[in-house]
Amino acid sequence: MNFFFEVLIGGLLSGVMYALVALGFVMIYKASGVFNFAQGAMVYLAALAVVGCMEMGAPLWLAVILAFAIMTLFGIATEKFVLRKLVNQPPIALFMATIGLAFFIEGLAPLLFGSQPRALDLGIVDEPIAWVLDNWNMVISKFDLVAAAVASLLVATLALFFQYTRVGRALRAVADDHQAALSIGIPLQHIWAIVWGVAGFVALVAGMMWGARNGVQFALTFTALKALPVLILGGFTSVPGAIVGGLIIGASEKLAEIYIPPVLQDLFGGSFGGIEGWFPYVLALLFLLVRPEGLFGEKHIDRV
Amino acid sequence: MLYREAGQFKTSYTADQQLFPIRQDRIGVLVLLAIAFLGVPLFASDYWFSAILIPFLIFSLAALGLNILTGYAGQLSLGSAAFMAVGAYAAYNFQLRIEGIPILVSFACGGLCAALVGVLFGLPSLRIKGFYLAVATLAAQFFIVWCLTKFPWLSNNSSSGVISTQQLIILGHELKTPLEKYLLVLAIVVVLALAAKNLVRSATGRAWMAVRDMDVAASVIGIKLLPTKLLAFAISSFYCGVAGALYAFCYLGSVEPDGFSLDMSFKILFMIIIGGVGSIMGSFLGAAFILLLPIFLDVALPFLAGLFGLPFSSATVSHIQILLFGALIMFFLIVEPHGLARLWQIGKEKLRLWPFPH
Amino acid sequence: MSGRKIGEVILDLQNISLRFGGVKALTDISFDVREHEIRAIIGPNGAGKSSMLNVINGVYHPQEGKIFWRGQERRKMEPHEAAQQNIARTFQNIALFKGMSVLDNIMTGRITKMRANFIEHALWFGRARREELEHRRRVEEVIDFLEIQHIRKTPVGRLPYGLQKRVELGRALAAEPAMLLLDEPMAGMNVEEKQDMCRFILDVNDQFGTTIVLIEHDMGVVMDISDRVVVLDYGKKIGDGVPDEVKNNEDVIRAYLGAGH
Amino acid sequence: MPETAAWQAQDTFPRLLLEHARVRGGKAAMREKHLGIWQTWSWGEVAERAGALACGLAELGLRRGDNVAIIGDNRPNLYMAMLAVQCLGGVPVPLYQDAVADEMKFVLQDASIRFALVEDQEQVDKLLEIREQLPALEHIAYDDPRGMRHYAQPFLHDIEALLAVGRVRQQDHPDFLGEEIDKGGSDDVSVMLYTSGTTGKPKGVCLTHRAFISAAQGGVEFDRLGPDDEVLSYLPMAWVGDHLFSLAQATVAGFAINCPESGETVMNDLREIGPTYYFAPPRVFENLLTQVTIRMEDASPLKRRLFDYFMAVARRCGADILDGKPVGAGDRLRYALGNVLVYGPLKNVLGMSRIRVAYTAGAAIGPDLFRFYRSIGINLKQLYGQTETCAYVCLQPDGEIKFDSVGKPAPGVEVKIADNGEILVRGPNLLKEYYKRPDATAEALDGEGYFLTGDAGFFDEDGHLKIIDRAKDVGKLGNGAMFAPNYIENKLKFFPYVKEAVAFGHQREHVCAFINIDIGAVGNWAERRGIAYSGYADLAGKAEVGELIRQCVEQVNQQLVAEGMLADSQVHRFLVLHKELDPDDDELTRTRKVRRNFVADKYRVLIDALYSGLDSQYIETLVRFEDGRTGKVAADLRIHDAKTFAAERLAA
Repeated sequence: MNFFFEVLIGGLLSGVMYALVALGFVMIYKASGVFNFAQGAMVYLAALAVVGCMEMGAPLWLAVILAFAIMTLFGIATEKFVLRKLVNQPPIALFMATIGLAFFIEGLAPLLFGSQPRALDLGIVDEPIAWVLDNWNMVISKFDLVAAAVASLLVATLALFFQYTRVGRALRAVADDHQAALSIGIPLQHIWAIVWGVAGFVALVAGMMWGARNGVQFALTFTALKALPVLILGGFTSVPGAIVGGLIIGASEKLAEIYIPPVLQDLFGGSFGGIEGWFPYVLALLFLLVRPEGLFGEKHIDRV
Repeated sequence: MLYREAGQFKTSYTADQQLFPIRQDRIGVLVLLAIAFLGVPLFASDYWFSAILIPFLIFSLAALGLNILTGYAGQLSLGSAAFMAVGAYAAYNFQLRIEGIPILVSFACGGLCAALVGVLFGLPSLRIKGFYLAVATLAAQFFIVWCLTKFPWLSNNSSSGVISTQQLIILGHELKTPLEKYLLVLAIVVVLALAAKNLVRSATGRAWMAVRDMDVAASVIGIKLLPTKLLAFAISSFYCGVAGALYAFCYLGSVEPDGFSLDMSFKILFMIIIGGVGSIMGSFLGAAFILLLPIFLDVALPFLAGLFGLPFSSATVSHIQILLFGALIMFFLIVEPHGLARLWQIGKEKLRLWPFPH
Repeated sequence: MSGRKIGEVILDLQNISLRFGGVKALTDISFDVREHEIRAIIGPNGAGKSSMLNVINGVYHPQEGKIFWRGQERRKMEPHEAAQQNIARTFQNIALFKGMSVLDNIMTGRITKMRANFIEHALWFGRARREELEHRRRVEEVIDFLEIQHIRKTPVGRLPYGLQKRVELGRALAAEPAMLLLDEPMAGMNVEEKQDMCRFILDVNDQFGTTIVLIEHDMGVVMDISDRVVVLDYGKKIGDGVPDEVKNNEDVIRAYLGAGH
Repeated sequence: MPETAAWQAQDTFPRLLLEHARVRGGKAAMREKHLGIWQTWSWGEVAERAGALACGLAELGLRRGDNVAIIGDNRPNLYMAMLAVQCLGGVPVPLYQDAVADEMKFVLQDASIRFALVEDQEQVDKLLEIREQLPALEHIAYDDPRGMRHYAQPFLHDIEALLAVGRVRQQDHPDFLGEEIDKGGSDDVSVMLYTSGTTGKPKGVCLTHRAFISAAQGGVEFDRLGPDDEVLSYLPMAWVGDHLFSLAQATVAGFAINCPESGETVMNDLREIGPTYYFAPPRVFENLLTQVTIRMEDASPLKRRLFDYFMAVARRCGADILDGKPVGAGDRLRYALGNVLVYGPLKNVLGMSRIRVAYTAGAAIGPDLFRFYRSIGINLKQLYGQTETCAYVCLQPDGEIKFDSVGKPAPGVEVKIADNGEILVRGPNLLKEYYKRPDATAEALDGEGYFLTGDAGFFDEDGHLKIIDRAKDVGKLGNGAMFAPNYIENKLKFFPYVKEAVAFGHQREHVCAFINIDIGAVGNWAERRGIAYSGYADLAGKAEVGELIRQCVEQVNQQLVAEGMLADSQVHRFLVLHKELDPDDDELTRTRKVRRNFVADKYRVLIDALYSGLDSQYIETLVRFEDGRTGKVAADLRIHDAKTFAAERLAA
């Protein structure tokens, strides 16, 4: 039973990391209705930017600031040169454009900062928390706990930002009604640019966390892709949904990875590792059949 | 400019609804076919067959499959490569496990298996659309590849799912040379492209397009949405499946599940975006473009780098290639959402209206 | 001059109520439609007129009430099943298939009459080919009827609004419907286009005996061409009868004056 | 083919029809674009249907010598109806289909019409509207049953129903039709065409089978037409040109008549059919050229340069190459290249790729216009004729094309010039008489059997006839100089911007003119200059447009000076009318010729203003809309002065 909880807690903690990526999606989707497939690539870019700057001799704090600047610039440029030109296109075209954007980033990032995998040291050691190990005999990574804390902090910050700043309120208004947003007095395009900036910031945090945990490498983009099922579970428009979805995905994929292969092995023989590679997607697919709008999404009625 | 349509009047619906109603188009297509079947074999080298023409035809077929689903029926899929994998592995297993089954039947069965799997993953399309569906198809992509890797039976117990395809024997004759394989692939692609063209100009195709353009209206005029969408999934996957079988049998000869990666699915998606969503012709143009661009870059970039004396690595080429793909996708979506096929169409219209402007 | 005979009740709606979540769109509405008649539904914006049509052809499913079609109580049905029962419709905001030509749009209207399967289509052989030719002819008759020969092969997206409306009517007509639901067929048209559309509606009703249920804002047109009129306001029925009755109904006058001024 | 004895014996149209049905029964005789495709009737089917319809009409009581009105757009059933009527010895009388009921009334009464075969409900309604005043009218048959369901009148018949009746009768009396056709003779009247007449009431011109067959046959032999030719029939059936070029020549040569789907689709249908033989009045060619010009203005600069370059090549040598005259190798090469790049495609988009022979007649054609078509390789020729001569007097032989003449007398036709300059014609193609108008017949035919055309003209040194004007319109200026208004007007109308022009000057000190701008061409011109306008009247009133027209007028003045004896006819002042001259307002005839006197009367105040030196003049005009309502148009018209040129300076 301890083992089960160990897996569950480990899964939940990595789920927080998924939620971190998913947050970026939700931000952009809420504000501009764009499903930003490139969020994963942005995570990769952000992480690479940090290690890249550090390699060039910048201290961590400076590298983070530089990376943030890069992400913001990039977000604004994306809004200006790509999305603004696609304003009246169907959502599916925008979606495909962000797939293009993802490729663009995946090609650009290594050109700028090199493609070899690198470690990112944030000064947090990835080791079991001794106290937990001693008392409950469970391996819970210190790093995961810190990451979860950072993620929670970020969520709280974003919530405050949305609730109490003028820009935040405008962002929420945009999500509901573009016309209403105009009345707040901030041009829609500024709002979008800000959203992309914030999404870049979220990507930066996620990139640093993931990069520190798994190394900064191309595989980050695949990890980030897991945010998609998270979104489907949580709903595209809900920040709490992203958190809860992330936790569910994180926990369930870890549990599946541990508990399903033995069953299959008994049935078919052979080895069946790597279930976590697809489990979130299939889970999301099944979930879609039951509740297409997601746990926290709004039900959509087709008006004729 | 080349068109002389005056006097080509139709006295029957048969004539008006024929595949290529304009005589010059018919001539053009015949010339093209003659070049493909007779001209190319005379001049092309083995390198051309096995490195360019065969993959071009195979990817055209896969793109055609995806185009049926995405371009005509409006359902986005990110799992084309997985359906190709199903086709490849199914064809392999039919050859392996059924004594004396003709290779073409195996290919068809491979396509059918892919169609079956496609229908399964298409089921959610009743309730979800757009990028929700796209995410659902990602499930197909990852799950199928995992299955093929992990279930040893599917790859005849080979390690990590690698299969080596059987001999290509048609009517007792073994196809060994690249030329023979090229002709086989070409024939299959031509037949399937014709069938696709027929489908999209018939009631089936109109139902797909109706669902794509406005599903509520489609259902109000009597189109059953789910069967229509599932049919699109089935046929699309069938095309991808056959393409996968050809990919394994006629192109590589030996494939592993991981070869049918998400990256390949994206590549096929890019083919239809650049080639033209909702166009048979576009599938071919897009495949040619996406396949030729890297070859072109491989040659051109080092040359350019050499010109300016810059250091250069093959990794750089691949990064630039990825970057360029992404940029091109965005460029096409912004500038010409209907892709090369629309440019082709406009060019044709210009020729028809010449000297008047379009 | 009209030679058509208004027949039995073909569609009977009894106590229909429709809600979206907590919002009541229709409340306890009953009325009937007789065969071959032109039945108008009028009312201020938001009165529930379009919802009413959507109930009739199965896009919306009312929470309460019964629908009788040709004397038989109808179970909950999907739009395509309504189409199979020969109910066709047009939409308030043109719902044409933008990527297709006029001809193909109207051809889709005949989809319920086509039997060939996709394999026959792929081979373009036998029944598939025969059907394409046969139905093309029927579609051409519709094109001829609506006088849109000159735009036959034009993509609908390129057509002006008035012609798009006409094409949409064509698509509905191609199904040879027993009942035709028209949602503001003349909205946004100029006088000449309205006259044409009126003529087509009357011709359809007259030549094919098609029962027509229409929503229209132009009172002149409604009073001119319809046999009976239902008036809705805030999802409730406030009047029902021949045009003259309705015109003098006080509730109706109040609803219109109240809404309009 | 027509030279064989078997064909010589076919001296009426019904006999020709039967012969074609025998010789080439399966070949297409008529087509019509209907329901999206070209529905086709073979000669055999046409003969069968015409025969059956004849029997059906006989069943209704149609007798030899009855006049039968034919009203509608060009449709195979109406052409067949004409043949059917001829089978019975009746006389088809085609009417202009866009005339209103009142205008039709005169002809219907004058010809004592008993039967009318019409196209559709619209025409039936017109007839019913005036039926009270047509005591002779007994039966109306219609081709298109749409909207006719509730017409219960017993005298209304669906043509298909008549055909069925006729087929029954044919079974009962199998010899009846043959006997009726046998009764017909070549001197019977085959058709009666009403001349619209610029003055007075229309007159019915009775033309015999012999006249039309000889005219048709002359044309067929002259241009070597055969059964494989194709012609598009889109001009009013009541016009002699359509009757000759569509029905008569097709029935002689055995080629196919193609009827367009609707008025809106003519250009497209022309392009689909790609006729080999084509006939159109100048205004059609003019409209086409205007469209070409307008559309080329929107083309990319490169393409426009290419077009201009090769059009210059074509102007230089195209016509000569067409005429088979010697042309240098360089030019030939350039022309061949131009043919691939410009002329060929251009002909294709105009639907003229396959044209072997094209004719224009009915009005003078501008030399630039004429040269344009010939230079791109379309064998466009002029002919000259009247309703009274079956539109067949002079033809331009291949290779002997002059831009300002109408060619040589056609085979079998004698032409001579009277002392007063009037052109006189004699031959088998002349009218038999004006219907019930012996006075008019006597006036038109002189003692020697010459027909007085009413046109003034002369033969040049090569024996080509040149037309100056209507003989009666040729007037004199105050100073005694010759004034040929048509001549001036035509020159003006040769500009794409000018749609109509009316010149005044008879017994005045100088010439003044009314101008109608071409809304298409000038509208386009204005748009390119960013001049906004709300409609015709507004556009016509723009100062810039006045200036544009002034340039046109001044160019005409320059040309007139060069012609010596017409130097005094230069236009001194002009104005742009605030409304388009319109047949519905009686300002034009149905064939769109200006009713000069009517216009002069109606706009008297404007003419006075032109000659009294005023700068502008206010006018209010009553107009009739298409639906019959009337309204008023008012405008303050600006009057412009045009520069004139002194003859001496140019001579020097």
